Amino acid sequence: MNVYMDHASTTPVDPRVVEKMMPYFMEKYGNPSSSLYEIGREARKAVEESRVKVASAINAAPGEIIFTSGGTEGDNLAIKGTALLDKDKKHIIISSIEHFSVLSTCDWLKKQGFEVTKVPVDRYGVVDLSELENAIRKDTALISVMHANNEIGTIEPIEEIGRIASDNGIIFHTNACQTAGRVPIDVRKMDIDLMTLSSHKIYGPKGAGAIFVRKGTRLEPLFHGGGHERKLRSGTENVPGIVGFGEALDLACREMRKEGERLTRLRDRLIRGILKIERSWLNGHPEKRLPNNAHFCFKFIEGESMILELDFNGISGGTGSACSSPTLEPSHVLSAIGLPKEDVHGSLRLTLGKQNTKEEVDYVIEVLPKIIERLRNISPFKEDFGEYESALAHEHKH
Amino acid sequence: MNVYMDHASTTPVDPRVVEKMMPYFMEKYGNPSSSLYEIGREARKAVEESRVKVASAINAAPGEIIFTSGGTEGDNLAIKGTALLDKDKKHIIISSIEHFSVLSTCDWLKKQGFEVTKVPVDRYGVVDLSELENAIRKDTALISVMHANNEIGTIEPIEEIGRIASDNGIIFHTNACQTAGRVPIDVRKMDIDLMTLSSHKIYGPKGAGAIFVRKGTRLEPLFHGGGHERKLRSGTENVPGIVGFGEALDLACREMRKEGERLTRLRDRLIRGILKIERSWLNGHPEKRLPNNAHFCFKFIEGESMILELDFNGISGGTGSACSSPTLEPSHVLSAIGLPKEDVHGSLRLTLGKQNTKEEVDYVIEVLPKIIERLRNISPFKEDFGEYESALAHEHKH
Amino acid sequence: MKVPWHTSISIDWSDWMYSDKLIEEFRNPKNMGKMENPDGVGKVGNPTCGDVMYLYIKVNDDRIVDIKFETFGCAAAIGTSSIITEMAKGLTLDEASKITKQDVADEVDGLPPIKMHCSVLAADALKLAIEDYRKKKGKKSDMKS
Amino acid sequence: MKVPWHTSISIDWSDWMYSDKLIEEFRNPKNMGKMENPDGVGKVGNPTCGDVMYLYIKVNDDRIVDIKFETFGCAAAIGTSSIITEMAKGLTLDEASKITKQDVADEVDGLPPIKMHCSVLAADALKLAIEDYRKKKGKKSDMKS
Ligand SMILES: Cc1ncc(COP(=O)(O)O)c(C=O)c1O
Ligand SMILES: Cc1ncc(COP(=O)(O)O)c(C=O)c1O
Repeated sequence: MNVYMDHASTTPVDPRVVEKMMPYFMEKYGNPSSSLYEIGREARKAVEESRVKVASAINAAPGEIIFTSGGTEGDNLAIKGTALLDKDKKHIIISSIEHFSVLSTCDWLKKQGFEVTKVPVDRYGVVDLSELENAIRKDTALISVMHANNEIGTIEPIEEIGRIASDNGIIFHTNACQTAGRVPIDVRKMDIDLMTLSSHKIYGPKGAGAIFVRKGTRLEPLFHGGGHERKLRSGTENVPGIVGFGEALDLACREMRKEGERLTRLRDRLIRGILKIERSWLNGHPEKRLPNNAHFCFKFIEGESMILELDFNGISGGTGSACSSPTLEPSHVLSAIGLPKEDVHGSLRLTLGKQNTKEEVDYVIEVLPKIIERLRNISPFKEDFGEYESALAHEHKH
Repeated sequence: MNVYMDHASTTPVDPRVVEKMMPYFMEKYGNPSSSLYEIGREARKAVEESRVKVASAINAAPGEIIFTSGGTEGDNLAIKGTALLDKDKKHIIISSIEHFSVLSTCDWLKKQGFEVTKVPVDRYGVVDLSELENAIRKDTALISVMHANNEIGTIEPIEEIGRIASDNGIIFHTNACQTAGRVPIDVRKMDIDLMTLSSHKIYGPKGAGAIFVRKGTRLEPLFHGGGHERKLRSGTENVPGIVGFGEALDLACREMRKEGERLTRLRDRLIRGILKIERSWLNGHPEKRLPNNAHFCFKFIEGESMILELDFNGISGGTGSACSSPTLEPSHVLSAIGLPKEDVHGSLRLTLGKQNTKEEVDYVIEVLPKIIERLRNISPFKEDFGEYESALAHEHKH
Repeated sequence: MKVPWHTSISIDWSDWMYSDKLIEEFRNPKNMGKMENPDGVGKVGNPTCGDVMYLYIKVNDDRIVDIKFETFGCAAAIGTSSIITEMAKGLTLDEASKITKQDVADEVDGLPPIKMHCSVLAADALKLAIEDYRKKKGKKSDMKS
Repeated sequence: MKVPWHTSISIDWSDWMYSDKLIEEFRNPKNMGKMENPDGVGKVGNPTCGDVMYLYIKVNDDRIVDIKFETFGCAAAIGTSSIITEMAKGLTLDEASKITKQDVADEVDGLPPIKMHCSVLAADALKLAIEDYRKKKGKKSDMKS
């Protein structure tokens, strides 16, 4: 059985989306900037119609949507674009569990003379609001807190954060790559000034995305050139990508409720089944979590081997293990919620999607315990980390 | 008859390219970064195979290719990436006929404290090499001269410029968006350090492209994040886009010679036919020009009306007229080759492509004179610009 | 919370393209050509800017009885030239000189924002032609008196 | 000028994925498990880093007659643990202690660059196990003399 359960990483494109995109490769291939002839106008129409879909999905106006190449570009544009504009404000507030596209951008800004405060989260991954308020300074240029975390699935109190930001006159950015199309978003109600969206997380094509830029919010562009997208993002528009993204988001919003309920049921079944494994637990918030996210830890297991074993059994999943990361660093998110490093290695993320069925969930519930057992068998640790635990305890005393 | 002759703006995607892309939307949809499971490895393979194709097309090594979302991103990344790295070098040399993605990027860098020298071109659009050499300073960080101009099609002496740059130890960037796949490129022979490629100009999908970064050349990234593409361009790779781009470039190179000869014949036929129109002339170099580019001026005609009239007749073309530009500025390229503003308005760019036939060329040759006649009929100017010309002459004396 | 995907928002295409009405005027301009012995001429614009309009009027009894134009410029310039001749024909001079750029733009069902200057040109050309007529007439009556 | 599109360049997949050989060792590890009364034990790594290897040897006549491992870690750690037990079994202690990380990596047909530290761990664990044996033996012979 082939079971893809890594939808937080990327998703297949919905066949209805591919169908909408197809005419824009070989027939309506015009450049939207060439609106003096028909084939260019067709492309322009497609782009603007998609803009309306994206705007409608989040209660924005079409003029507030800027198309990008994806979530990473969006986060960079929103954050650098704000930071580099106002020379007097040199402080940025983020949470300690942001995606790399926010974290690394802020690390770069630090090198450019910015100060960055990382607000801690509780053991469920929820941002500490009073710490957030305390972090605010006169020269705070931006607050950026993700809508939902891509690893543990925790949904942040965005409306409250939006209110805090707006009360303090600070621009508020949220990275909604994991939530758009999965949970309702209303940029007005949530007081959001800037928001990042990505297409390939919601059954749209890779290489597309958008940022919402509230009317009146100014940004320094990342790409200079022909002045496309209200001068905020030059470059020939990726018409099929934009069409596909708009369609995917529209479909996801239309089907959000029904699919969300279905996924929640599947997710809870998965969680119940997996937690029967000894020395395992669930990470992230028990209720305030993405309908499709299940995130576990298993003691004495290293995640990369677990993912490989799952792959041998046709199952695709993710882990926050250091061994699986290109930098050999264990997940900063799992550290932020207080997990010791040796436990971070044993993490498993299963994120559900449209094609997943109850049978698939049951298959995973059947296969995983055997994998865990086999790996624990190979491991020198079965009951505890033995001498290491005492050594660590010793270390901590210093 | 529908005749698309704006291939310098964008091209339809080759059906063979679309076919190669298709599996990566719904079947091999994995994230190339997830190489621990099969569907991720498939995506990784596709990306790396495309990288080899792109590298081979320009005589580079695969590790020297960084995939981007298109030409504008590539130019921004190459130029800002170089400029922002070495804090001591604050001077950049470009030609006066660069694309907006280079020009506007340099305008932005000026605001960041850089000095930019624009080297003039002759009346054919060829960069003045001795002026270029004279412009070099101790603190010159970069020379950026496009391989061929997108408006008038003139091919620049890149090999000579490469030699000058390398003799002076200066990094050399060339924007090859119009040439890759159309004329041969060898980054070693041409002493190129950085080169921009765009997919949608050569029958590949929009939203894809690459830069060549010579081994040892360092860059500051534009996108920070997960560290994709050797840390130079974070963000989930646009797998279908990358696959399509690699395939398109490969096909274009394989068919370059034959198609180039065919296009040259068509182009010359078109030029001969059009130049029969009174008070018309060809812009750009008579020989050193892109095989698919024909660029004309017609006295007493404003280009936007001409393009619209052509559209009514099913023909898609481009113009450097101010009225057709979003900034209402006439083409800086046509000004740089010495055309007075009133003549710039009367410019027409016809750029040929794969589907164009002799019949289509003949159709354009038949239709255009009637359009010119009609517009000249509406115009108060038929023989000269009358009182305006003398007024202008008067002005020039001051 | 309400999911607002169903909100219907309409797109303002005039940001991107000409109205059908303007295209129609551009393709089939009325009153196009030079006028022999006009009573008044208005010339506006400049070839370096890409737009030049010549407007010719014939006046009888303070009323525009004939009107013609010659234009070098974009579709908006040609279309608004044509429409203003249609609007002005038959009006008294006082009525005609009250035509504003907005009237012109409305008459062609709107113009892209960056093309609004074309309707300004058209309205100005008409005003200049009327002024020219009045100046000449003034001179004539001066001569008579 | 030569158009070099036809140049054939091969991709080094080991940047991205494990060799078939390593995967085979990971899936079917040899000599896996705890050893009762080993003559020497080598323990390397640390759970906080994600890799721990225990290597147990039984020695007879200066020769490794039995060898076992227990590993907590990634596929590379498990695979290289398995392969080094296969490589060392039957060798004299001197021969075995000459096994380098490169030997280990070569034996599994190469490792992704960022996984090379796993082959270091395996080689180190073997060396430590041999040292442990020699230390113990030294003590025993000390006692005897
Ligand atoms: C929360 C979050 N933000 C940003 C990104 C980056 O988006 P993209 O891969 O489209 O660049 C991702 C996914 O990779 C994500 O999960
Ligand atoms: C010469 C040149 N450079 C850069 C670009 C920008 O490329 P893209 O549209 O892929 O961003 C273009 C085309 O628009 C071009 O013709």
